[in-house]
Amino acid sequence: MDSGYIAQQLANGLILGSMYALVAIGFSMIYGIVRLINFAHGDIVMIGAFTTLGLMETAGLPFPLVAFGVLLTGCGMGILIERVSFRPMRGAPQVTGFIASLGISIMLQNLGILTLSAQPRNFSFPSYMQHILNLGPVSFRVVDLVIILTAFFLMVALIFLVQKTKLGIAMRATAENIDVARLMGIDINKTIMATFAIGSGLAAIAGLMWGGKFGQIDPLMGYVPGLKSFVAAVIGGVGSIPGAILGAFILGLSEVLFVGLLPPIYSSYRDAFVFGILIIILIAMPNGLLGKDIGDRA
Amino acid sequence: MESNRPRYCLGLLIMFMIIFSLGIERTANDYILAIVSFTGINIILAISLNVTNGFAGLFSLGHPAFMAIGGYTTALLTFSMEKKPLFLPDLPQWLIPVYLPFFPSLLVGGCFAALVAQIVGISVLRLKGHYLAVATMGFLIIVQVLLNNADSITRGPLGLNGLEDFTNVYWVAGWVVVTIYTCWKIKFSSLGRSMLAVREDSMAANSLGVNLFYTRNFAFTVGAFFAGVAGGLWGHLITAVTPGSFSLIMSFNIIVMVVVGGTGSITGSVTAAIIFTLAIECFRPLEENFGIYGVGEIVISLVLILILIFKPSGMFGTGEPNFITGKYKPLNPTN
Amino acid sequence: MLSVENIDVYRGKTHVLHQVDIHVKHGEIIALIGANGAGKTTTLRTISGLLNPARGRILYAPGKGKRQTEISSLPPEQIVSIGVSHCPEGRGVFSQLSVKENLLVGAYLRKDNKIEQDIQSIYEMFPILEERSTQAAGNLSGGEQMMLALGRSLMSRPKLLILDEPSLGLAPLVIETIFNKLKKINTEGVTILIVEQNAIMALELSHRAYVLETGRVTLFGRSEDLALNPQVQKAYLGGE
Amino acid sequence: MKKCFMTIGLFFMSLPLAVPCFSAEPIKIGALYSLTGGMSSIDTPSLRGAELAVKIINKNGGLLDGRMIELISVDAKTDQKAAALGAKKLLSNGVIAGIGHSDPSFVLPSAPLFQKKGIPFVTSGATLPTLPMMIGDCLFMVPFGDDDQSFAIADYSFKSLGVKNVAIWTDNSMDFTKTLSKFYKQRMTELGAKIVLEDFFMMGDKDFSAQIARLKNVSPQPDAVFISSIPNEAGLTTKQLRESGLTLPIVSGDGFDTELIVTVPGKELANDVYFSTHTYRADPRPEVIQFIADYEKEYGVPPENAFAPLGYDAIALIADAITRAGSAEPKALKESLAKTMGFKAVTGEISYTRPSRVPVKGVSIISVKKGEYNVEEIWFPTTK
Repeated sequence: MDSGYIAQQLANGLILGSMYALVAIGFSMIYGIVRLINFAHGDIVMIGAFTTLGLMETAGLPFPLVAFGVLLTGCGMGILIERVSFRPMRGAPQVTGFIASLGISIMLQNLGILTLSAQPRNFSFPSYMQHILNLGPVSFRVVDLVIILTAFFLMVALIFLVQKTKLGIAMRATAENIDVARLMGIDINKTIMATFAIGSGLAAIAGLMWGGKFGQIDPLMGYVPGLKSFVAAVIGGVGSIPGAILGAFILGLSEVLFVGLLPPIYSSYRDAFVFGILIIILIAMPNGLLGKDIGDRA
Repeated sequence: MESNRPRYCLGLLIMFMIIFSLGIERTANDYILAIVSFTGINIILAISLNVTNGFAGLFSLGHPAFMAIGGYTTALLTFSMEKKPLFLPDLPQWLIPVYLPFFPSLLVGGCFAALVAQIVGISVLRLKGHYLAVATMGFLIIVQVLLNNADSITRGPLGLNGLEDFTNVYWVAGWVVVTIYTCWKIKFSSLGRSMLAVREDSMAANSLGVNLFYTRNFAFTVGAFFAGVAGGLWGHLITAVTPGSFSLIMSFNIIVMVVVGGTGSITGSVTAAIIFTLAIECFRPLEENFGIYGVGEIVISLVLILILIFKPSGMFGTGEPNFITGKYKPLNPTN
Repeated sequence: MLSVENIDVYRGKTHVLHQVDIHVKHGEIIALIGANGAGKTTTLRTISGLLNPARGRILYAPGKGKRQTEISSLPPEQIVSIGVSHCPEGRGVFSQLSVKENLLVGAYLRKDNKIEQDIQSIYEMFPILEERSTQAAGNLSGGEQMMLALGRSLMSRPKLLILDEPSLGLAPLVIETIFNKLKKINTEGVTILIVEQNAIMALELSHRAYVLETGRVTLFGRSEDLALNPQVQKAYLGGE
Repeated sequence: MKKCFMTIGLFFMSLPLAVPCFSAEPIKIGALYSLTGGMSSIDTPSLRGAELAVKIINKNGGLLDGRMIELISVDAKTDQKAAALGAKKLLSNGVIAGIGHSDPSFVLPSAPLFQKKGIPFVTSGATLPTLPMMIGDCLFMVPFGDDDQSFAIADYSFKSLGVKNVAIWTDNSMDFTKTLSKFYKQRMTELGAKIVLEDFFMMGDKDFSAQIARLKNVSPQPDAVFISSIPNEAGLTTKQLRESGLTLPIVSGDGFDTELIVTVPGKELANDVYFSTHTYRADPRPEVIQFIADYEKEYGVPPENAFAPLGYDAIALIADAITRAGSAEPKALKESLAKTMGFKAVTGEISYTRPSRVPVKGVSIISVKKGEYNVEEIWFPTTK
């Protein structure tokens, strides 16, 4: 096992981590503001991927327009789901929303199979995205680079949004104490809706990237990214955006290294390993690595 | 003062079960009988999850994991010694001569599931709310992965098949009665009241001398025991167990029954399990005639969400209807 | 300025307020005193729109001589926008936000360009806040948090300031500072409705007061008179 | 939705046709496929194939002097419980035969119920060679066994591709893929090749970068990699292997028989892929051409994968047996099915001459070069 091999595995982990990060950020934002584990978040990834396919191949729009359309669709779906399902449940016990999101997830998947058929479809990015780049012993593709840069850019943009803008401050205030936020004149419905819109928009963009990277999409594709990015968010500390990103990279790296460094037969224990980490982190440090203590976990 | 009404109702239930089982066994075809058996198994699953989820407020998604443990254990125990070397050539030596009849196998399966629940409970029951939900979901996935990979015992993804079809309406009816009786007793015992106290306000309960850990672990274990038994019944009804069957979807389905019936209500779980199982079968003709497969799942998810919005306490809330308890006030005025 | 007319409020199924009737005139300081659980906080939360009265109504006029309008069913953000600022019980500063961000949240609905200027005047009022302006509010001491909460409530330029137990858990010296500031704020034209368990201080500060017992107004009148009332003395002032 | 309208439309259109047929009782055949859940991408085409076969037979006047076939379809929902319940439902409906399933996990809970009632069950897609033994004399397989397809591609990779060192990737979450690898390994070792690396993944995995890095790092470098997967991972693995710069031949079984191995990586990268499959793809036999034309006409798309003709064959096989038996009684049908010799199915000739009752069937070796499919050879089992 030489250093080139390890460098390649590290790069693989980084790329996978960026993919998870794109989904985990939105997940964590939504959790942060309404304490909701939104299981349907992964299915927004699926919707984003299919929207990309529709806009790119059927409507034949240029790529930047496609990305914009996907972002809008994601935002719209987020707003819709929040408005019709989660808002009426606000104030109910935490698990209520969680069960509802499971229901929404199953509904979206079955609607997907019903309208789009269960057949996996190929999904091709423009060919310049597939170009291979070599950096010493490490090789990766343009699309990988795009994914890392997008994740990085969105991370910076989001941190700016949350830290510096009025909406961001309102979001943080609402996350901390809904009642007091209302007393300050914050329209929490709008704030929560904005959070869902942003988080879901990101997930839809993640769907675009996911499809571009793996080249194949199907109506059940959201399950894995949803689950994994959720684990990532918990590792980093749900509610914290930098935490979600850190968690995503840790998860991506450890997953790849788990498969890459252990004897091959352990590869099929990958998911057991991922969820093992999850349980250990939940028990040992319930606030995750960067999360804040909000006293409702353990 | 305790009313005698529940005792009469139990008597009625047993009588009804005997007459119903005898009647249906003689008249209905295999398909109807299988639906009836699945309904019974779903009742057991819903009630037992309700002990964990409803009485003690421990939101667990790991119920199918305990079913799987019970199902596999029972399957291995009832597998005839002649068939074992053929089906499972790599089975550890000491397991080959182990054989038990159906009923003790079920008990062992249930107990084994309960034992695992004890061990898992020690670590995860410290968590609350949806953090517990997520940890138990992780547990479910881990169990699935292990079953998939422990080829020598579980035959991997293919699972164990060719089990004897021991499960029939009588067995199921019997276990339904046992489950209802046990869980009813628990609910109205002092332990049940401590569970409820833990669920409503764990800090207050703790300060009143309720041992949080013991109470939670007990609820979790009882739930796991019946899930294990249900797994055994399930396996011997289908005559096969595979890792893929005990999935998150199954977890979701059981939760739907609990939530729709009313988290904490035994009557609710029974009613919802019956409605749910029958509804799924009723959607079949619709799906088959129009080629719109998956509509059943969509409708069920939709109903669930509507219930969560408009009647979050489910059909029966946490209580039991007065005509069974013989009381004229709701038992749990909190809801 | 504010008329609470015979409101009944429920929390879940519990009937918390019965026929509560409170009137606040422009420029007054009104105190609401009573034991724990008497319904003081509920009254304030109903006024600011977090709770809705089942019966009765709440009227409000944003200034002297302005027409009163009903605000019983308005959401909190609209009530803030017409000049009612509620500084909640336990101060409720956003501990993850910096001191300055807390003040900015207070000015959330304002669109004018004088926000910076107002922040400066809050800093003048409480210089310690300026020193700590970039720190997370959670790291402030209790007294500093109260100053911040008060400053934050002033940032919306309220006409009516509602305060819920500002003295809770604070050192006497800090309480004095705060109460002095309140007097000053009042003289600058802000009407104040204050809930206090510390009846002595409340009656000293206020012009008029209401006594709330188990969800009902049992006594009201000028503060000096109430302070001499034997019933009040016995129950709230520790007198014989 | 389109399908829904079509079904309604067909229903009304067939009303006038159906009237004269009321005199003859229809022949009921049950179909058990997972139309929802993870298996649906494989099972749905099979059902469509079967429905097409039924439609064509009925259009040509049905069987046994005008008796129509009535296909009763039940969704197995990628769920064993639903599979078992579905089987019971079909049996209660009085079917004379059942078809279905592309994976043994679902055959195992349903087929024994047919066996118990002595009603034949024809699996259109499950390739586990021990199935007939495990279930009994009522189970018939349309496809070849995994042993045959593994032996075929092993022989081809050793003899024609000159593979002496091979790496094996296995999807460890499915029985089918594990069995396939087992037989491939067995044959390659017998032939004298060396297994230099065995690696694993799970169904649903999307990222194979770790496995690829390990493959690049293994010494000696393999001459080919055998990937045992179902269609969902076939395109993904091919794409990622090729994009990482590896050009070694990729070999596999019928899990790779999908358009995805070309569409996902793109034509340029879909190169040097070889798989063994049902003699159907790129095969010029008239049955195949006719089937593809009929399928396109009926559904507007070409057959999604080889499971479509397999579903078609399951019905055709039963229809043939009914005709030969001159009866639609389950017992006669079963005996007649067991005697099937040289039946010209779309996926190759079927004869049940082996004691194991796995059909003796040709296996196509398909090569993919720059996105073009080519039949390299047809392999026949040498053992009886």
